[in-house]
Amino acid sequence: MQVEVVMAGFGGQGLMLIGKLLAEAGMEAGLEVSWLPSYGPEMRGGTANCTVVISDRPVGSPIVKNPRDVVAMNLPSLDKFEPVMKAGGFLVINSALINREASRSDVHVCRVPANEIALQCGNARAANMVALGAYIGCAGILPIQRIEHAIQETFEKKPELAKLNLQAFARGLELAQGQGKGAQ
Amino acid sequence: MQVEVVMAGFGGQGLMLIGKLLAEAGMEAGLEVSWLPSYGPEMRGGTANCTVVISDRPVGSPIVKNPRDVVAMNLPSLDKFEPVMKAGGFLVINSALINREASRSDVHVCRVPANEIALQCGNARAANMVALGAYIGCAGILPIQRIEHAIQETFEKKPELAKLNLQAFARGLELAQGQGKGAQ
Amino acid sequence: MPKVTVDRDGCKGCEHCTAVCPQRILAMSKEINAKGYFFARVTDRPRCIGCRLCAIACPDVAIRVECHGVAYRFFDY
Amino acid sequence: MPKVTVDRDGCKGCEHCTAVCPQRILAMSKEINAKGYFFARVTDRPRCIGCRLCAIACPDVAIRVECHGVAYRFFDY
Amino acid sequence: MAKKLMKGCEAIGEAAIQAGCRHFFGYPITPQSEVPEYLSRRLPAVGGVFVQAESEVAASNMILGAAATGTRVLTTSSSPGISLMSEGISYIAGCELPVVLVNIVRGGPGLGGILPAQSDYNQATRGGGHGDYHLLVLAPASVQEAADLIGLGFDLADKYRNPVMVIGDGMIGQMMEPVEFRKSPVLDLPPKDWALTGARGRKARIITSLFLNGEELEALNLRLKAKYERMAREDVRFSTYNVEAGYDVLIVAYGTTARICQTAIDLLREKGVSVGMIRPITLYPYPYEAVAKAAEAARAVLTVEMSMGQMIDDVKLSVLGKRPIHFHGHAGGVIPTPDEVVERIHSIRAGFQS
Amino acid sequence: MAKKLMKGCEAIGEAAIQAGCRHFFGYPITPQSEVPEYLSRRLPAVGGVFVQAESEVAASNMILGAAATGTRVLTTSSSPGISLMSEGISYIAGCELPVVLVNIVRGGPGLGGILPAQSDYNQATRGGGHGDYHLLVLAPASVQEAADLIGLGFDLADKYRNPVMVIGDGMIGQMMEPVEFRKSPVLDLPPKDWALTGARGRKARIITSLFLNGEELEALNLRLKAKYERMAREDVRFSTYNVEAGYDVLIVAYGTTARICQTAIDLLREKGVSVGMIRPITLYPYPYEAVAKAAEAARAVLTVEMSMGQMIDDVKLSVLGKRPIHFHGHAGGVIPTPDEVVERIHSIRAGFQS
Amino acid sequence: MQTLFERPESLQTTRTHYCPGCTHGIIHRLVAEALDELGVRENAVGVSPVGCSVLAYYYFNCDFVEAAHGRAPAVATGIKRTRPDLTVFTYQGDGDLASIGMAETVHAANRGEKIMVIFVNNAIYGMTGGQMAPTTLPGQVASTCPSGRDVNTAGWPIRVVELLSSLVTPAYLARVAVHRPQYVVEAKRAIVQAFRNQIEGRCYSMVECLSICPTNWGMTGRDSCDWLEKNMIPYYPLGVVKTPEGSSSRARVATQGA
Amino acid sequence: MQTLFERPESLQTTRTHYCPGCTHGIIHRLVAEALDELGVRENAVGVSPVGCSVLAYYYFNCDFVEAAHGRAPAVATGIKRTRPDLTVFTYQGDGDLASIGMAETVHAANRGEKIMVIFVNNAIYGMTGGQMAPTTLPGQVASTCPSGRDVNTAGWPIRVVELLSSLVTPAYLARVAVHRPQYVVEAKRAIVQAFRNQIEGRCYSMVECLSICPTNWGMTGRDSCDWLEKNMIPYYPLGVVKTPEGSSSRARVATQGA
Ligand SMILES: Cc1ncc(C[n+]2csc(CCOP(=O)(O)OP(=O)(O)O)c2C)c(N)n1
Ligand SMILES: Cc1ncc(C[n+]2csc(CCOP(=O)(O)OP(=O)(O)O)c2C)c(N)n1
Ligand code: SF4
Ligand code: SF4
Ligand code: SF4
Ligand code: SF4
Ligand code: SF4
Ligand code: SF4
Ligand SMILES: [Mg+2]
Ligand SMILES: [Mg+2]
Repeated sequence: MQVEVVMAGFGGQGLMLIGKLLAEAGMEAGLEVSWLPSYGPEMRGGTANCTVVISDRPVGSPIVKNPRDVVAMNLPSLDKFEPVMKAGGFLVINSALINREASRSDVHVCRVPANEIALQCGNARAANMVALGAYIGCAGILPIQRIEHAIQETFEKKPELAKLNLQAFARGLELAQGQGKGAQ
Repeated sequence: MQVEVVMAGFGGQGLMLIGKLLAEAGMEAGLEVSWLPSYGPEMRGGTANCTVVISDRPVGSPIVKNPRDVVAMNLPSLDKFEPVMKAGGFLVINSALINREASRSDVHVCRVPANEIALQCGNARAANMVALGAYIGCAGILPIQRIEHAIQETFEKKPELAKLNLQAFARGLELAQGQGKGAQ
Repeated sequence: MPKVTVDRDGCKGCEHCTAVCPQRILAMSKEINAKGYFFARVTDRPRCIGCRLCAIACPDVAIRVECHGVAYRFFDY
Repeated sequence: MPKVTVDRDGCKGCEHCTAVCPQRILAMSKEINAKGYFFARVTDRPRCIGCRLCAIACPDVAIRVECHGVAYRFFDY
Repeated sequence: MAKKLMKGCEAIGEAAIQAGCRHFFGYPITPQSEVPEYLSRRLPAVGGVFVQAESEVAASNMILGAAATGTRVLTTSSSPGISLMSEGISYIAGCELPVVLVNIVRGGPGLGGILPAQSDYNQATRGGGHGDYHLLVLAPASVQEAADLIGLGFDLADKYRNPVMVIGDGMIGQMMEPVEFRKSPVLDLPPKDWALTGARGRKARIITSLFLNGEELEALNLRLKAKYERMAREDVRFSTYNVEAGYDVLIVAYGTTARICQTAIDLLREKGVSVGMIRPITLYPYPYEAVAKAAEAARAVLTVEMSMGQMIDDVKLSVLGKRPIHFHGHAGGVIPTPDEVVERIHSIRAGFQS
Repeated sequence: MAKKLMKGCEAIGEAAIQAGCRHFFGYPITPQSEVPEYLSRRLPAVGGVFVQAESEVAASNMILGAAATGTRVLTTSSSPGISLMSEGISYIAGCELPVVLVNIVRGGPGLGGILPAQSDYNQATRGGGHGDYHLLVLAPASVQEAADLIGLGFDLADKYRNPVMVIGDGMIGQMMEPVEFRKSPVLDLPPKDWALTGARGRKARIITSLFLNGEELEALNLRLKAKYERMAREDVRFSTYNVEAGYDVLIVAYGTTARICQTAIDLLREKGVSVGMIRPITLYPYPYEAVAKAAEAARAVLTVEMSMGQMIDDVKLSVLGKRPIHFHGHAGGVIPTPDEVVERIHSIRAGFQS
Repeated sequence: MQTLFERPESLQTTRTHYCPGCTHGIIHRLVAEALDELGVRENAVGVSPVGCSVLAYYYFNCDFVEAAHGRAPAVATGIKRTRPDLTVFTYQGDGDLASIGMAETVHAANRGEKIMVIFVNNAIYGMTGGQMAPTTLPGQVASTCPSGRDVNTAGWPIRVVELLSSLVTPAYLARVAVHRPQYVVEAKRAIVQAFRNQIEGRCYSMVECLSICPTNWGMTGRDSCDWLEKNMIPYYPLGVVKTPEGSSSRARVATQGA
Repeated sequence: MQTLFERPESLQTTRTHYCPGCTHGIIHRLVAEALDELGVRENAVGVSPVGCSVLAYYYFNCDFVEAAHGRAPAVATGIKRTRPDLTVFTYQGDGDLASIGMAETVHAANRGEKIMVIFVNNAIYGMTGGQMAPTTLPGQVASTCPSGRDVNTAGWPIRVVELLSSLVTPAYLARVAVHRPQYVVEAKRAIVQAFRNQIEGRCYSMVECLSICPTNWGMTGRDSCDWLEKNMIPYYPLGVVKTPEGSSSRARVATQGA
């Protein structure tokens, strides 16, 4: 089993962090993982993305041209990565910033208004956690507690933030599960 | 036919110049020539030497481990180059600064008190020209006029010096011829 | 009368112009532009004195200042 | 009484010492040393005042200054 | 130690600390600035010293000075920065000093770009500075291996009194993977009885690469040569993938590219095609014999590089015309994909039929 | 023009002037300081400009700037100085600018010595700076050829918009031989419609080697590769010696060493032993085919270098295992003697009997 | 309708990659305005550095060449010495100019190259993500001095124009700031003056521009301007430090405009 | 029998390769005397440059390392930062220190490396045969300025200690001369003081020594001394330019000795 997911959006949206949380959770779950960021000047003001590979054998290429799953936090990211997804993959769309529908019909789509929900949770910057929750909710690749643990560890020194992020994560999870896996 | 000659002495004794004159004369005579100096820090305060090759075909190695001829202007030079000369070669010894005899018996030896003769000619610095004259006088490898011409050209702008040097050259020539080629 | 125009999509929302306008007639919009920035806009055009300070402070040359009729040049630039 | 010794083969014949000796008791020899240099030598030892200027000026530390009895130190060095 | 998810650059920094290195001199450059950044935080905490040099030229000479005192020392950079170190590295090699250098290669030539590349292979294995010297060059293919090879690199540098380069690319440097640190030194190392520590109670020591006399300089070069021959005997490292099953094409690739080829090999296996791979870990000394042997079992060899073809010369020198050698490469930060490699293997194998 | 007895370094300077070069930027270093010294006298006299750079780092970037205006420009240095130019040279190659660089090689590594050596072969042909670039490398074996290759070098630099290196050693640089200057340019050259001359009446021009986008940077690299392939087709140069007579040993040597081998071949001929020689004049592009062909006629190949063995890799890449390849070399300024080479040939030939 | 302010011709309409609020943009515009006003656009060659302004060549409408990190003065020397008729300028950051490029800077200034140097001092390495620069202020946090610059191990920040002002050769050395319009006005005068020096055949001019880096300072653009005013200007005093007339008493830029 | 003057212990008895009269020898001796007097020979590491003094390591009786041309301050930084207990000094010529090594010099001084630098300014490249140095005087002939240094193309000579004195960090900057005994006496005080600074934990000290090069100046040793006195001292004024106390008024070295 191997899952590749690209998490993409504006720089500053916290995509790198949720990718890292996913990878950490995978590692704790005893799987092989890799996390690869886009880096360099493309990041400045533009889009940022990272690729996480989770596998039950050593990860070959950590860069993936055709990822199975995509979390798209803004329109340019959706435009860029939707076409290259593998059929049958999971696509999370941040509907707060993307007002078009998915154009692929061979992937599982999950739309969450991540920014709005984050605002509702009391922290506009937690949209990434909502998206992570939504992704785990629909793709279900790792046990929820692993992710929660990873969040807790990361914000160990800021329990306030941990709580907030866990809440946002839970909301995303909920929403995705609500949408069901069969969403096209 | 190929002749290799090493001209060696203290830095400042003008060995480089007489080597160059020899090479120039060779070139003017339509022969192939090369002139190679020792260079770098060895030169400072220490000994200096140059190797001139004159040949009727293109010069292969311009560096010669066993030169045919040697012009030794001081003792260290004689010590260094006498042993490596080819048998049958010509060895000019500046007897003004070297008070030992040649130890090889299979080479033609010509002793000239170059410094003293230069002083007699009115220029202590012309000892090199005396040695050049002696060398040409005994080895006879190039027509005398070629060398004289080269000297004239080199000191074109200082006719005083040209005259002096030519004179020193002539004295060396004379002395060597006086000694005869058979000198052992 | 002076006229200030902000190039909506050229603006990066840095707020330098709003900070320097002596008339305080520049403000950030609530909308975002094509690049995802909240852009500056003129709130009260008639009060503009054409001082050009906003344009001078703009790192993205997103402001243009024109003038109908008499133009005062408050300082050399 | 001061005593100046020149290391004959350590001397490079630069004449710095002869130039600085206040007593003018250093001069260059007419002989050359092992390295081919005319070396400095003391011409009139008794007149030496042990001032060390020659030694201080010698780039090759070829001069040694000693003293029997009372030694005057004209300056700190 | 427990596994930790770490960026390659940070793992490199930590591995150096674990190897007993307490001194870093270097200059920021993408995609490796995380090494100095990490060490500027960590070194003071472990009693070490972090110095941001004014340039890579300075950095390479600072590590020379530091190594001269017998201290373990690290510098890291990326392609243009390594070029600026060429003279310094040649001096370090000539002075026979142990240092570890990291090159997180980016696309070149010139300012190029910052994406992953392997186009400094020639520079690392043959060129760079002037003179007859070689770096011992280690090429990790994962964050874990990067950490391991840093530790090993310090040991090998001390073993040979020779600069060691660990060469990766932006992918290795920027990627996070689980990593676990091993204890170092592992090897039995000679005493540093040449180090400059003040001439107390002993003769003064000199460290230099200047030998004005040709024979003396030749003696240095012969000593270096003997060292390189010893490396070739004792410290050639490589790994293989899918060679047990038999194969008709052998892939030769190192570092990042080898991982991509590994995925390609997996894809091919799924389709019933068996392809073997040999991955040089030491780029110098190069595993000539191992590559030659592995190639014998194949009908053709495919070299895959993120360059226009640099390691291929070493593959040719291994195989010496006995098998056809193909090349697949990209340059400038374009990373070959497993699919491309699969494609290429198919077309090579198609040639067998005819 | 009449023949003149000139030092190699001075002939190089004069040849540059004859080739229309009016600008020199460089830093003194033995054994090539006679080039800047000569040009500091000559250039002002012909309306040119001589600038003593503060370092070789600066010099390499000054020539980049000068070449960017479409001007012919020269720098000269010796081994450590060339190492310092590595980054600059990589930039020049990446910017596709024509310059001529001279390396009068001295013994290395490090400060080494100043005597003749050929130990920068790898640096010149493969390494040096970072990235997938190559210099076109010309290796003269006489003062006359040094002058000729400087002229040709300027033409080739312009033809390919690529840096050209003329590589010699202290022997070539310090030796005097008769020399005659030929007119230049000889080749038909493309217009410099890329030069920075002020954007009067045209679009502004940019000269850069930065391509942040991988595909663009790859495009540059593919363009460079095509250029190198064209060089290999059109501008491989070599010469042979004593090949007509037939030979059982082929010597491969370049530059100074080739002259020594030539003398050795003459000595052998006197003894009735016929040995052939091929002398690469372009070290890059290397005459692989010619060496391969010449080797076919022999039973063994002997590579002679003033290094611990660098060109030998190219000889191996030419011969590809078809003939045994022997090596004779010295390093650090020790010059192989004709007698040694003769000796070596005898022992190789003795092996034939058994 | 009269235009009081618009984009100078020497500036392309290309949008820059600079972060919001980054004053690199202002300095670009000033240079472009100077090229326009002096009518030398078609005669100018710019040299971009390695640093955030590495892509400056896309933004100016004149010939440009990219230099290696720190070597812009050497590249400019190569250009100007071969084509003295061109107006040559470099545009360099503080890491580029004062760290790795120190030797080239001092020597180009000291040889009196007839070039003009725009020196953007933002007290940080912008492009590479906020490492310490030679100009980073004492106590200022950067990614390679996470507890703030410690003058005991990293020394005091280098004041470049003062350093160069101890050289005899250079013609014009000034420091300006661009974080508020009133400073921008003076900055422009200095830049125009520096270009004029070159056009009139005088040698090396440098205008050091104090600039902000909101991204790596970790502040908003507006806070950055305040920070510059409060922290940088006291350490980096503004004014003309050296003029062709040799006066080295610090004068306000304003009094210099010709 | 009392010895008034003899070879210091820190100097080997090896004969130097320096030309007759070359004052490199005097400066060597002064450094050795300072090491002796301060008792740090067994604790010292010297860094030799590339230049005539490249072989300095054969002449001093303490640990030594050879640096690449111009990079001695970087090498010294590497040593001192790893072994702060050692007394570290560089010995560099003007080509080495002020031309190719300018960046390393400025930055080592500015970081306040706790090292001491002996800077031998002989206004020429000695080792390579008399090329122009950054310190060659206007009009002075050298092999790469055969008609004499032209300040219009090569700029004015660099006054290194003055250049560095505009930096805040360095502790001690002085210029001395060694062409006559009375100057040598002052030179020694400065060198001892510079070493003492380091021993006492103070940062960067430089002593610039005006020195002669009879060989490449093409004069006798005695004429060289006169030439130095007449031409160099007026351009390169002697004295202490900066002290740890921060006083930067030029003082005679003599008044500084502690
Ligand atoms: C030789 C070399 N070393 C390092 C780098 C990496 N690098 C690029 S820009 C930069 C510093 C930029 O800072 P600065 O000059 O202050 O410009 P800013 O981005 O702040 O405008 C560095 C270290 C490089 N490209 N080349
Ligand atoms: C990188 C490099 N460039 C150039 C040289 C050649 N070189 C050796 S010493 C020297 C200059 C020496 O002059 P200086 O530093 O003034 O010392 P001096 O000999 O006058 O004491 C030069 C250019 C070198 N060895 N390495
Ligand atoms: S021109 Fe002056 S008054 Fe008008 S908007 Fe701009 S800053 Fe305000
Ligand atoms: S200064 Fe310019 S970029 Fe900034 S907010 Fe105003 S208009 Fe927009
Ligand atoms: S010690 Fe003084 S008096 Fe005696 S020889 Fe030396 S300089 Fe002359
Ligand atoms: S100063 Fe020294 S080297 Fe010079 S002449 Fe006197 S004793 Fe000899
Ligand atoms: S990183 Fe700093 S200097 Fe660079 S563009 Fe952004 S704000 Fe400007
Ligand atoms: S060349 Fe000059 S500096 Fe060098 S040893 Fe001779 S006199 Fe001294
Ligand atoms: Mg900056
Ligand atoms: Mg000097």
